[in-house]
Amino acid sequence: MSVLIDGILAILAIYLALQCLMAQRLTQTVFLFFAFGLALALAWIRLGAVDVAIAEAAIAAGFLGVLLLDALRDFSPTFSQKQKNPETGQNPPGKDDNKPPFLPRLALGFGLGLFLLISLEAIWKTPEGGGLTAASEAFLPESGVEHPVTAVLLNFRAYDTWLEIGVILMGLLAIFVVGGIRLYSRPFTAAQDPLLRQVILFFTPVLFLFGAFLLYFGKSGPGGAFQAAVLWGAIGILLHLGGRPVFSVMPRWLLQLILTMGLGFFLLLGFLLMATGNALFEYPPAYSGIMILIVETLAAVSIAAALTAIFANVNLMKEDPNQTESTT
Amino acid sequence: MTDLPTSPFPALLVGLPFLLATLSLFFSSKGKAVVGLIGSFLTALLAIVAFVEVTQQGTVIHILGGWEPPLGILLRMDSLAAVFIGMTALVGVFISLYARGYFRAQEDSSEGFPLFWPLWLFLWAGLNGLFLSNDLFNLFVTIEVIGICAVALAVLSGKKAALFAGLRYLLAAITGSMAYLFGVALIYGSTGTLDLALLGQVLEPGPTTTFALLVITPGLMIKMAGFPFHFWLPPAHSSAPAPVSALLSALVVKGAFYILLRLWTEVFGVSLTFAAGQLIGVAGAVAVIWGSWQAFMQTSLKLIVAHSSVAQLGYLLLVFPLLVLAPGVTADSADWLSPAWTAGVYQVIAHAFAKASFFLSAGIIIMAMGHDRIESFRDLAARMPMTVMAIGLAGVSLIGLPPSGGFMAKWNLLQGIFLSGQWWWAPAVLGGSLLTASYVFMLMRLAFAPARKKEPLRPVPFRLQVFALLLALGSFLIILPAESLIQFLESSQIFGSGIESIVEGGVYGND
Amino acid sequence: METTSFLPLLIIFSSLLPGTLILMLREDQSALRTFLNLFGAVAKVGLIAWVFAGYLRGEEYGFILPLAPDLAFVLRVDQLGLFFASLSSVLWLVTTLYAIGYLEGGKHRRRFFAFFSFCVTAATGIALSGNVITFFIFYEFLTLSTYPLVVHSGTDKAVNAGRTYLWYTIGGGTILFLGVVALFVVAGPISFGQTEVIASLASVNPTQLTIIFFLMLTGLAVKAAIFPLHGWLPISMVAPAPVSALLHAVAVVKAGAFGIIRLVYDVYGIEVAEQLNLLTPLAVFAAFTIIYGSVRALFQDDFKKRLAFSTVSQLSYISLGVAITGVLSSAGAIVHLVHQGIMKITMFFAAGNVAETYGYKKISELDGIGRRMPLTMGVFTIAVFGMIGLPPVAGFISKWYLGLGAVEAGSYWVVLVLLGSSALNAAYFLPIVYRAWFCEPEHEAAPLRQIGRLETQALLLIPVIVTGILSLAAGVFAAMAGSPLSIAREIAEKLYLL
Amino acid sequence: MEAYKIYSLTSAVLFVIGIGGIFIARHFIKKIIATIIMGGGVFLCFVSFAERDALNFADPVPHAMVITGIVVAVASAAFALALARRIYQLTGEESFTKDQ
Repeated sequence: MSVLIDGILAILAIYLALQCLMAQRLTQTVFLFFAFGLALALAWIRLGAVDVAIAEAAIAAGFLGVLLLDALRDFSPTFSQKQKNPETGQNPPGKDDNKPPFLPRLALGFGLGLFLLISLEAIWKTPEGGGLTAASEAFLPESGVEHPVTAVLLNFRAYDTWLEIGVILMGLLAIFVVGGIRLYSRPFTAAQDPLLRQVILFFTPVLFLFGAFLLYFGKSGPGGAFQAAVLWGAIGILLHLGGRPVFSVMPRWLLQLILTMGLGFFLLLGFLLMATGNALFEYPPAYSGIMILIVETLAAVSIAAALTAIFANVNLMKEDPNQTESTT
Repeated sequence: MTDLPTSPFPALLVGLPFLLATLSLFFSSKGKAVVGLIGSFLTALLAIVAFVEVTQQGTVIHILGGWEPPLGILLRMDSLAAVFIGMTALVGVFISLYARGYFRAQEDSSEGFPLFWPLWLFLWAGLNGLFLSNDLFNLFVTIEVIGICAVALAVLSGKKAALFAGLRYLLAAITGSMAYLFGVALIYGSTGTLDLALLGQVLEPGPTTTFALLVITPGLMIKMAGFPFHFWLPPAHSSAPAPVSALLSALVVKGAFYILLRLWTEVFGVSLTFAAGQLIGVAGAVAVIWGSWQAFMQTSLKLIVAHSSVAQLGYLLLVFPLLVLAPGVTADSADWLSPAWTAGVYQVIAHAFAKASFFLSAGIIIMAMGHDRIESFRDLAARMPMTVMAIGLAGVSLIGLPPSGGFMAKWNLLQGIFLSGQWWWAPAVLGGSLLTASYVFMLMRLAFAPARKKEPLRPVPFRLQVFALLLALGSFLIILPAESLIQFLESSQIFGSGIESIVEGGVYGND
Repeated sequence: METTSFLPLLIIFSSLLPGTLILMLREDQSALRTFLNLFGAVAKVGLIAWVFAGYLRGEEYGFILPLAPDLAFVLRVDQLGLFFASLSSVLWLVTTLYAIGYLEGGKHRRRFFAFFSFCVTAATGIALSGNVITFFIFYEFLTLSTYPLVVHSGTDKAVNAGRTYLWYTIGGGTILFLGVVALFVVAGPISFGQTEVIASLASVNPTQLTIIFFLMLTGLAVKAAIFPLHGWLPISMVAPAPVSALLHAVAVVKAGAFGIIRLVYDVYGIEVAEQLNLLTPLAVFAAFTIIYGSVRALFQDDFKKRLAFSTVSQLSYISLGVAITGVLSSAGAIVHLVHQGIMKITMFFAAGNVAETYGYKKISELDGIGRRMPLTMGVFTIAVFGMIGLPPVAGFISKWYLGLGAVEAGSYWVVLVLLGSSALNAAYFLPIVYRAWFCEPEHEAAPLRQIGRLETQALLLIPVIVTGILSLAAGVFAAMAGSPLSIAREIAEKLYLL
Repeated sequence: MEAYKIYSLTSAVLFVIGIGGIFIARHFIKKIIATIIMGGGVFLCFVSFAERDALNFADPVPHAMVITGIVVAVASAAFALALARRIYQLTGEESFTKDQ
């Protein structure tokens, strides 16, 4: 029975992935992508990875999905009408190159098929390496938290996590490079749409509380900084869409502080620990619990702010595309 | 490995530029530049101190979080990493100095340019992290740090060509890192460890290992623009601002090469066949010839230099067939391993200096002429003697003429080729040199030719020309400490090691 | 092994440093530039004289800078090297004087004199190299530092000549590189004079050694302008006269010929070279080049081009002498290194003087020039007699020894080649002399330059007279101790004693 | 067959679909989504191995790596999306054309 469910889920995910890439309309692609994300999240749950499921649903399907939806406001809705000559509206002669030539496609298909067969064999025959479950279990009591995933993320392999928080900030900087810094360009006005106002009024506290819950209970169960951050980021996105872009009323230094404090505190704490003779991110066992909680909280706020800023900046690219036109 | 001496430097080498990059975000445009410049100096200074530490202590480690591998992550700074970090520091400081002057002199400075500084410091932290990393997954995170920063820097100008090139670069980079990560997943699944040193002991040959090798190698070759995955490099490197082109070509692509080198020699030895090495060698040989030929055919300076990078990276790939030993040959009896390693390291360093100088000179010329079409180069030797000299010297190093660092690389490469009996790579090495000479001297010939009509030149800050020339000279000076450098490198366990390949047909191990 | 001395390094730096400093000067600081130039040139001659004296006292000078394991930068003083270094440094001093006068008021003099110094640095570096690698390094350095001089005038013709020059020399350099690496791989690092290394390998892998020999020989033959690799030399004559002097006498072609001498005598050793039968092809090509160059020279009306083909021909005497075994022919080859240099530089200076003073570049324009420029054409005539091989000018000595050596070795065909070449030399040089002295000028031309009381500017005249006297003296005093011939004989005798 | 095997085999299929998408799909958005699908495959592989290696709980290290990986992949994808939108605004192009 359970194999059946797993099989159906696997086939569903594959089907959705294929459909998503083959859809004729951009809207279909994006919605199928949402669906694909949810199917994957279900797969994570079936595999006992609740943390991953929340992260997938919240970040990959949720946040990226919202970004993709927002991108739909640009781009033409279908894929067929590109390459039109703006004057005549006709396809230029000989430029019907929506599809690559047949032979390379055949070769590519053949190559991918072969690759798939080899990869299936490789996976089928993968020896059981045993993983690091036992090691994690053995050291879990010393980590200061009860949930093994949190222990790995914020203690055993905190270095990776710290770099990854940095990657989000770098992504934001990269988007600033592409579109200019637009966070401050939208005026702070009340939402015109009464429904949206109600939604904001209702969801802001709910999302905040739920995020805080995930953050705090990440210590002992599924949840943690990233999952909380996405929920809090969702608040920022809602407020932004509702005409209350929080960043435009915020002094610059405060925004800078919020964006960098997760990363900065994490690192400064690490340096401080080094100054006391430990390695980087080596928490003294007595304080590891509280230190991890502080790091997580600050990181969650920073990530939430960064996600909001990413969305807001990309969203505002559409509103005033000519702002940085002078550079082109 | 955990009984090696512990040192705080590996952690600081990643942490310090990271912290400074974060700090610079709090400053205005001008403040960012100042913090960025000071940060570059501090990071370089730290790198040099750490380098000295390694020369005295030998390999040092830093056990992050106090958790030993396989559960935790360990930073390992051996002499090979120290040399790469030192190279990044030296080239990086010059690029920073140049960038300060370059961006200040840009008339059409837009708000995007100040972000150069935090991104560049993050990139630097990522590079240091990559060279120090000893963990498969951590390597993935560092190459992502490097990838995002590199693409963001490449699109700094905001011009259309740069955006297209940047998106292509980004998609290629993501594809490459995902392929790499797939390999990591399989290796983790089959061994339960991510630590390179441990993997070298426990990894068993078999279809899974072979497949992991099969996805990781092309994944990293995409990142290092190895033929045939070089397509993204010329547009991306040529459309970026000059200091960015310099650091992309001189440093960023070397990161992926470094991982590939480490993984092949430290981890994947059990699964490598002689043929695999030959295959990479063929890619390298084709890259050398094809890239040089393409460079020769271009009509704008930055495209010439960018295509030249493809060729020069090809030389790095030619090291691999020498490292994979034919069945029956043991590493002890293979006397070409040391020349091959020396060739690889020297090619990396010499190319870093020479290519940085080349791109910075191109930036100076663009600043002066407003464009870099080479038909306008006539009489440039008289009008911009220092820059032409820098290009000439950098070109000589790329060709591999003595007494440049490039010569050291080609000399050792050819020596390795002959000693190993794989003479068939020699035509590619020499042919590449000749083609390189063709495009370098095509530039020189134009620069010395009389001008029919002289375009007015805008003034360029003198120091920019000095920095470019110093880097070009650097590609010669690096030959001086060669003997002590090689001795130092030999203290690394990995340097001079060979891959004792398994017998053909035994790819699938024991089944 | 031997005492480390910085003197050889100092000799190198005596021109490298002035060159670098000149590059940093401004274009208009000509007084300082001239001072640096002459200081470097005089210092170099002085240093070499000092070292030579020390060497004769039996002191050894060596400088070793290890670059990598088994790869060392070695400068060492031996007699052959000093011989070549003396030639280069003395002729450089003369040429520098000449160039200062020749280029007065010209453009880009900073660049010119800087690279001029680099060229001579490379030439002395080649002379003092202690091993194959160091030789190769300076050999390539010479290629690169000559290029800006060849294209100095910046005309399309010069730039094209520069391109041809590079194609030949870089191509040759690549082949030489291949040979050097292969030699390193087969025999390890070889110092000059360590012929026992190759000797011990000669019976083990003769084929490889033969291939390597011809690879290196091909690379060197490009600079030594041996047919069919001589194409760059006549084309490069578009460069200014001091550069031609440099190419034809001081540095470039000499580097090639010197390299061949080193390769045969100090790397492979005569015995191995004979044993593997490596020298016959060299002799054949050299002999053919001698005749070919002379025949081509016959048909040139352009003064400098005729001289250039003459160089192609004359230079191969050296290779021919190397290719014939025997003390006498070796001495002839080595001494011709100097004799050809001083005679050919005299000729190029003379041609430059005529071209600079009256603008005549073709031989057909030279009618009666001897009466207007008696000193210039006088020494030119001396050089011509030397080239033909008439006693007592220097060229006679070389040819005499080569001929004797050929007879000694039993290669009578070489004597025929020498005689034929002398006849051809006479055929293409004597008409110039005849025109200059015995033909009436078609019209009186005014000098292009302010020449004062002398027939041309002093700085142009003095060098040519000096070199002219030198080429006479080298012949007249050949029998005296300390003459080029006596040194060359000593070197050759040492070679065959070993 | 254990459940994890279904998913680990699926991971290879998703990975291949992703690669194919990157090569074949022309629209920027589809290419970006293809990278995410590729990533999804890789992550599925990790997590399936984690389930295989479960003792009292599933192996937490792959879970942590996947969470990190998802965040990294999304940051890259968001950047790519911004680039694509910028290109569209400036040129009206939705895919790579031959001359770029």
